[in-house]
Amino acid sequence: MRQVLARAIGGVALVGLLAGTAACNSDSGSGGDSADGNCGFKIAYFGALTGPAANLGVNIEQGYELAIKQYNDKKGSDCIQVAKFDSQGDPGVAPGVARNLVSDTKILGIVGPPFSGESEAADPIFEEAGIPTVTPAATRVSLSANNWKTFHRAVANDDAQGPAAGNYIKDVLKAEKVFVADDQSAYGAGLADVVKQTLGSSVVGTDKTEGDGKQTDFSATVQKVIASGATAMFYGGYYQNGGLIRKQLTSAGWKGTLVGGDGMKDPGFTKAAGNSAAIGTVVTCPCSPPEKAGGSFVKDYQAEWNTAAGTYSDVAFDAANIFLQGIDQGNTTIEKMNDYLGSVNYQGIANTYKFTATGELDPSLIKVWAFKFDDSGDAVADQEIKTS
Amino acid sequence: MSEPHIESPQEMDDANARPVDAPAPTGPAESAPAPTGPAGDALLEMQNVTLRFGGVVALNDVSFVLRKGEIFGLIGPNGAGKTTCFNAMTGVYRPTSGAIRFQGRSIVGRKKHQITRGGIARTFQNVRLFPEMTALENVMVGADAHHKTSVIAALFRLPRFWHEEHEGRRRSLELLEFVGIGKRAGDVARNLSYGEQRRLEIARALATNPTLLCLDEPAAGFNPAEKEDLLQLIRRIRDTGVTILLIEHDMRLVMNVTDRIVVLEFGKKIAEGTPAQVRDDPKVIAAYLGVPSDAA
Amino acid sequence: MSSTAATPGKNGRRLNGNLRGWFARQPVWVRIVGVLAVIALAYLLPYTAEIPLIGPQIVTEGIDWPSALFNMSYYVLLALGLNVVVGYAGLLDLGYVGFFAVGAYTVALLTSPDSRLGTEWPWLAAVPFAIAVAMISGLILGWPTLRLRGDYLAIVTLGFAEIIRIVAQSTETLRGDRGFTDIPHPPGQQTDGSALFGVRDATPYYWLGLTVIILVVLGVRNLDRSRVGRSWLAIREDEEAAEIMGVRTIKYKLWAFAIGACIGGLGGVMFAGQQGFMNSGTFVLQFSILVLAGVVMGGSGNIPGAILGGALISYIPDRLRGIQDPIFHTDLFGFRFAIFGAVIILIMIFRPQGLIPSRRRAMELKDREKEAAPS
Amino acid sequence: MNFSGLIHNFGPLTVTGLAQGAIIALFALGYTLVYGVLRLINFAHSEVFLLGTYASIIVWGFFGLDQNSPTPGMFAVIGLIILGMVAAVVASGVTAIGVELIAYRPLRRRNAPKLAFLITAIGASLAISETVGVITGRNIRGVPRLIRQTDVVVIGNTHITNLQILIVVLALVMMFLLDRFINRSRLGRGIRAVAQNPDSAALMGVNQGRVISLVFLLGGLMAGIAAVMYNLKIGVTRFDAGFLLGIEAFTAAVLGGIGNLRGALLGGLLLGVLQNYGAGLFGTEWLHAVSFVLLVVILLFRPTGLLGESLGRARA
Repeated sequence: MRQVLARAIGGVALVGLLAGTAACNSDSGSGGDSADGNCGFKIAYFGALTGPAANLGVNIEQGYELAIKQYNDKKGSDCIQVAKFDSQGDPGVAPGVARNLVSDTKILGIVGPPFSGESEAADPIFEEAGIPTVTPAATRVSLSANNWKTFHRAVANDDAQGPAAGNYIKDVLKAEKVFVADDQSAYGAGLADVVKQTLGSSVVGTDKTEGDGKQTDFSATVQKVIASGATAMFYGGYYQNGGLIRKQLTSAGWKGTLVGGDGMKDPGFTKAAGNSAAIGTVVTCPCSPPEKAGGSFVKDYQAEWNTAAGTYSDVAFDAANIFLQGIDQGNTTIEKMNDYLGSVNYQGIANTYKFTATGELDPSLIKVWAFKFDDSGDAVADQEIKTS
Repeated sequence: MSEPHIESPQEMDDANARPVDAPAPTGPAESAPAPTGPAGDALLEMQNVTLRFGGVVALNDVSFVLRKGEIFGLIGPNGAGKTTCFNAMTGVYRPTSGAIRFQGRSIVGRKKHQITRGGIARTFQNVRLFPEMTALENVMVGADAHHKTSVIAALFRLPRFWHEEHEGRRRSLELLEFVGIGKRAGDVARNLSYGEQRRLEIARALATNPTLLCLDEPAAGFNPAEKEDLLQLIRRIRDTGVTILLIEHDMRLVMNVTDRIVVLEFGKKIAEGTPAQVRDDPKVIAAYLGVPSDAA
Repeated sequence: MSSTAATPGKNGRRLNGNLRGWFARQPVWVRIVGVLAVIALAYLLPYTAEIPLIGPQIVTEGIDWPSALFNMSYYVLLALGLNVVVGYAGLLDLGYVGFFAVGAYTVALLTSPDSRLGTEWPWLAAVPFAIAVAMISGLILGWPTLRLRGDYLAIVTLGFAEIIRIVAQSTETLRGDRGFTDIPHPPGQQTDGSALFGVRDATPYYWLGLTVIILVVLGVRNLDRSRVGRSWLAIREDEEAAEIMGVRTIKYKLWAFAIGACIGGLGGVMFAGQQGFMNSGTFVLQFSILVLAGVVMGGSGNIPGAILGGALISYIPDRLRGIQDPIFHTDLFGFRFAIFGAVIILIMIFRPQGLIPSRRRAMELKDREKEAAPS
Repeated sequence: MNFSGLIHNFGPLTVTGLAQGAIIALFALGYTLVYGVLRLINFAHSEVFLLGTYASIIVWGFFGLDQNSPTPGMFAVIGLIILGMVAAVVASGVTAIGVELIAYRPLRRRNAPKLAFLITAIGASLAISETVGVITGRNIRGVPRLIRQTDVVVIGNTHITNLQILIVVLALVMMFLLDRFINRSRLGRGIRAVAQNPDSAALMGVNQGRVISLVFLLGGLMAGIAAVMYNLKIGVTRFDAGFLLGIEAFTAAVLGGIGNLRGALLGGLLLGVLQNYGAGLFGTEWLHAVSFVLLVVILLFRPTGLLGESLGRARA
């Protein structure tokens, strides 16, 4: 600790005079072996690793890093390097970090940015630098309308998932009174708006909460849900809030079903809610159950990170693998990589990936599944839902 | 933040027991203008001013008139309401009833800074300078009272800024010289000696270009030599055309320098007149009998 | 760089024995050259990495260096503005980020195609409006609240910033987390015809920020060395005595608020112009608190102190990115705010008057320490 | 605006608000105590609370309980809650005194300006909560379900649960004990003396340093109790839980009149209830905005809060 402090104080003393004694540059890596012609490059992760949204970012980063580790293990060398860039999920921080990223010429592709806000701020920089991105999580519809050539989205956008969630509530749960709330994030509010449209007059009440990490006490919302007499609730938001709402709903004696989007498909949901309260909660996800694709992702992830795969971990794993396949096919410049992405057709663990001209996932490939939390706290595939 | 000193009006109850003439005891000579000294028209009129704090009457129907160009003494034993009277004049307190007119216009309810700009300046019983500012800066704050430089003019250094800043500085240094601490202009106020701080306060008050200067016990804590200097200073200030209202405990000083005196006791005026008249007034003697140290 | 310093008022102070004292005693031309040299060096900061040996130690690693410099520049702007409010006028403002938000949102509303107004002005045209709106918001906040005493004012300003954040987050017009896209950048072209203020290189933004800082410093300094500054100081020292000496206290406190708000708004304007995109997530309360910490850490009531403090609160966390601790070789950047918190405590314990205190504060503190000594 | 919703749900919103407000009030006591004596906003008090929430969860963890465990039997629950409170109170108390020793005392020795205290407080708050954030991976930590909420009183659509009653009663009891302590005990007299006039208190032989430590300790104790109640009610904690609730607690303290113990209680309960009315009327997203607007309005009419400040005259 003393050294840490000493270093920090050195940083303060700064502006030239003492900084020389203070900083110790992290090693920028071994450079890779050039024996194999396609080695020595980097695939970057760009997204939150610290800050209030770090938990979501870390899920994605670990999926991405697992893919690269497995690739390198197969090659038997540190062929492709991991390069992590922490945007803190904050659009205010993202541009500086993005400019730092683009100065690294070894980077052939970026997994990220996970959030729509930081995508808006950072993607123009990647676009100008020409580095292709595959976002595993940014679902804002308008992102693909910017004519960015380097933008690719490995998940369905809000327009696809929302109706599916609405249909599930209508057709499967057959709920006549539905309460819809969201966390006012671009993601959550976007999803909730589509759900409201789909459900129409069966929405008996709405509310908005603060974002993940900004609120823990949802008693006001819980109160409203109970008062509305709803038998189902849709929450557009992420798993921490979702789990807390579920827990507080249950303790307040509400017996209805909570439905959420893919942002709630995370082990953190049951951590917040507790397994018993979480049972029966439905989350929709524009992804296929991993066991369908076979492979050992779920097990490998657990083994590598000592925690279960979370929201978007699988998509990030796929996104990284798409780039790695591109490198295997000899696309070792950013231009070639971008062209490759334009024509790729990759069978991953969560989905099959094929991008349209605007970088969206090919609509014909989008499948939305419903998952249900069981008594051991896992989200188990329930059924595929129709998206329209 | 220290509250302005309020003289404790505890013994107020006794006041009723004491027979006091119902109409203010204005001596026969007082109805005529300019009884003594180089005095002119009325400058400040206190008219039946009463001031209550809750149930306590700090000033009870006090009336007197200050005339242009005189040195006017306001005396009385502790708790008589001198400083309260002062605070009412300078806008710190608002009278419960009665009128205060300065140069013919009512100043009741005016803001403190408006009253200052109107021409009444004061010092404080317990010195209240801006301790971390230099002596010069302290005086310049006073000088700023009649400056018109706007924030915009200061921001863009418009001609008026240069003119007033220069003028204010010259005048302030002059005033520091005038009160005799010109050499300390660059020193921070808190580092000045007690006597110097008292003088600085006077310079700061003078810098507002007052018509009426109110001095609240300016000689408190002074030795005889310093008191003599102060006496000279007060006369010199009067000679520049400023009317002076003086609150003082030291009878000798008051008798020496003032043209007229009003005596307060328990919030009531008990006497008014020239020093000689007041000195011989039995009521005043009675009021001061119990407090020999003040009369020393 | 006015000539006022040549008078006894400035020279009479005891300044011996430190760099600043030495500097203040130099002839005017030496001081002018010195200041110009510092400014020139500041403009060259983006090339710090070129300095052998020392350079690479200074520049940030996890974040692009010119971007880090630009970030510092708007933090410095905010610190300068807050310094007027807290340092000069002595008003504790915990919600300063509110004005930053007002400035940024006004720009966004006037320029972004997402805005309901549909004006889509260029950035430059929106600047005066944004500053004016920020200033008005300062007056609106100040008018009813400035009569409150210190700590009550603090909580009210904090509430004001929270209300602004909540309004930004929860109203359709301000678009909440969805934010505003395509906010135009400042105008200008490079010789080859490409935009001067592009997206890849942050250096021009930093230069723009630095230029604005210099103008703001000049302005604030002009105010400080005028009746305005004297009035602020007098209010801080003894508000009632100041008023009795003819200082219009409410007016000058309102001006301090308005000027602080203007500068904060200007920070927001710069931020929006560089960013291109912004949403409600930026304007969190911690931001104000950080800026306040910067001002006090640097030296409240002193322009160089505010500049240093503002730069540090941006630089320290950025510099801690990409550094590994020597024992476990884990990246320290997760700890950077924890370390930062500890650094704040240390600085305040060892230099409670700030890193570059104003001369007055330094003296005052010495006196207070003496007073404290016997007990 | 949803007036009918507010009127229809008036009872439930009031009950929810009171339970919320009781926790806020206990939390607010820490701000008020320290302010009353030192005229200092103890910004790090939120972290005092935070460590209390973690301490109780960790202790419950020793018994193998986590968020998935079934609710134990009644006597076990009582024992566990008491143990959790002891742990939280110890953790919070130690943190409070630690913050005082590390961040404030050195400054007080040097008679540093008031603003410096505020900044070290901010530094301490940042350091503690961020360290917790790093250690916990910024993830939430679930609380075992020790109390299964059941309705005890039902009036119309107003359901009052056992937990809500527990929280409000416990808060009132703690308030009462604290009030007694400050007003009746010898140590309490010392606190009041220092609050009224530190200099003359010192002259009269009151050990100022000890009084200050005591004040921090008392604030910590109250925060510890509040932390356990928070855990039971919310069911989860997180590295920034203290900061979020701290802003509300501080607002409550100011609302009631900072430095005034009964003011903190009144401010807390009022804030909790009015926030919920606001949420009912405008939507939950305006919950905090409502409380701040309220604060501004009240301060404009009563510039020192509802009950005025002064710990010294707490008796009045």
